[in-house]
Amino acid sequence: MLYLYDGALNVSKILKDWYDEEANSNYGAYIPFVGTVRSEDGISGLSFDIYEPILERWFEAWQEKARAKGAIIKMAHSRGDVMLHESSYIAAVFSPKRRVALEFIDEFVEDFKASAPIWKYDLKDGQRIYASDRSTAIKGSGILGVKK
Amino acid sequence: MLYLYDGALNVSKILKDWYDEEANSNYGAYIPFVGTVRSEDGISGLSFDIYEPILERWFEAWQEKARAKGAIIKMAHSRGDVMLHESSYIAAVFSPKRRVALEFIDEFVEDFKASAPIWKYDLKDGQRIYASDRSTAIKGSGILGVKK
Amino acid sequence: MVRVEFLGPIQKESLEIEITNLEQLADILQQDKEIAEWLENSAVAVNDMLVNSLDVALKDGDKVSLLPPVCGG
Amino acid sequence: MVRVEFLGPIQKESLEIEITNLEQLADILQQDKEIAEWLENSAVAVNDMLVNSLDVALKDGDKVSLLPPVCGG
Repeated sequence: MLYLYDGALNVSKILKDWYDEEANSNYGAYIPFVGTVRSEDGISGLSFDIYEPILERWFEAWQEKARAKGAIIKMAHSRGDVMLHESSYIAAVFSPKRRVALEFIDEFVEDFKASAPIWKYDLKDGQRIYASDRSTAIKGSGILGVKK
Repeated sequence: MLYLYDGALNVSKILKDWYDEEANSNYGAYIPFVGTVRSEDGISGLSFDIYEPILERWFEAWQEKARAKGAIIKMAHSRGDVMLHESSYIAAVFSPKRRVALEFIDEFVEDFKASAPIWKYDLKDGQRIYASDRSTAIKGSGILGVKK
Repeated sequence: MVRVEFLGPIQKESLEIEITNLEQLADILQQDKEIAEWLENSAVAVNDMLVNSLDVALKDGDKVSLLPPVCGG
Repeated sequence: MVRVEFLGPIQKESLEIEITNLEQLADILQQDKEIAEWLENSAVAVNDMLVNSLDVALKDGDKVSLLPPVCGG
């Protein structure tokens, strides 16, 4: 339930497909989070690199956490370029009751930001510039840099 | 941006319409919460009464709170009967940044549950039975019951 | 005349009564067996504004609403 | 041989080197001006599992990946 697409996401179709897929699963709450590219600092869009093997492991660990509470998580992300006002990210939690879903969507999205192996670049003046100022070192980073 | 419908909500259409409406508003985060009728206790569905004048005031106060943080809220709810696995409630927050949206959707949905003048009934064995055990007295209730 | 409305599951027709404050309404409703049980957990609105105290004057044409426990969603 | 991959924005081709643990890799990479600046804030994975310590043995065919700071979404 991790879906990667080249370019912008078709948000309405994804939200509909996920809703329809779980229509008879008896979940009471469905909370998608949709991330859209904002116009700021003169960018024309964003671009993404993804390292899939580790993303899949990270996602599977979250799916296990969700399952333990009777919930499920779905996620979609773009690879490559996504232009202004297009969307690059959707995460969604389904759960029987609302509290679990409200808590999971928050924790999942925050951990996604801090841990998912995805790199963001600004598209600006024809260049693809690593968004280093908005990026977060993954927990445990730096072990190779420690001088003896 | 408060929409009331007779019967079940067309979730995919509403989620799409709201996304499209704000496509150029430069919000970075869109978080809908969708509430769906679960099969439990042998019910065939739920039914709702809404008192609109107070619902509208309550909603408008939340809209003001959202606006103060650069966000907006949209909400849809069903009147009357909504059957199993159909949806009766959607609330959504749009905001420039994710933290505001994640916090607002949680606070909004919880206050909705505690304060919005909507009454729920179980549809069971051909009857419409007030869901008193799941209902919450609005803050400040009881003033007419105080004995002198 | 003040109109008193009972919302949601309270099975009672609206009343039109001559009162000038909520204290008087409390006295009247506490005598009414049909709705006495709802008084403890119902909220009160005057002209669609929720109030937190009985210290509210009422005038001709005002509307008082009783809102029993809610459960939207 | 151990394969060392540099992910995302680190502009460096993969290496194939003879090492038997991460300590040796640290020594080698700290000499490399191109990537020295990335070492402090990059995470390390061995065969696609993140590791938190240099105390990891490596064998022929293993893959080590360097993951610089991330920003999905």
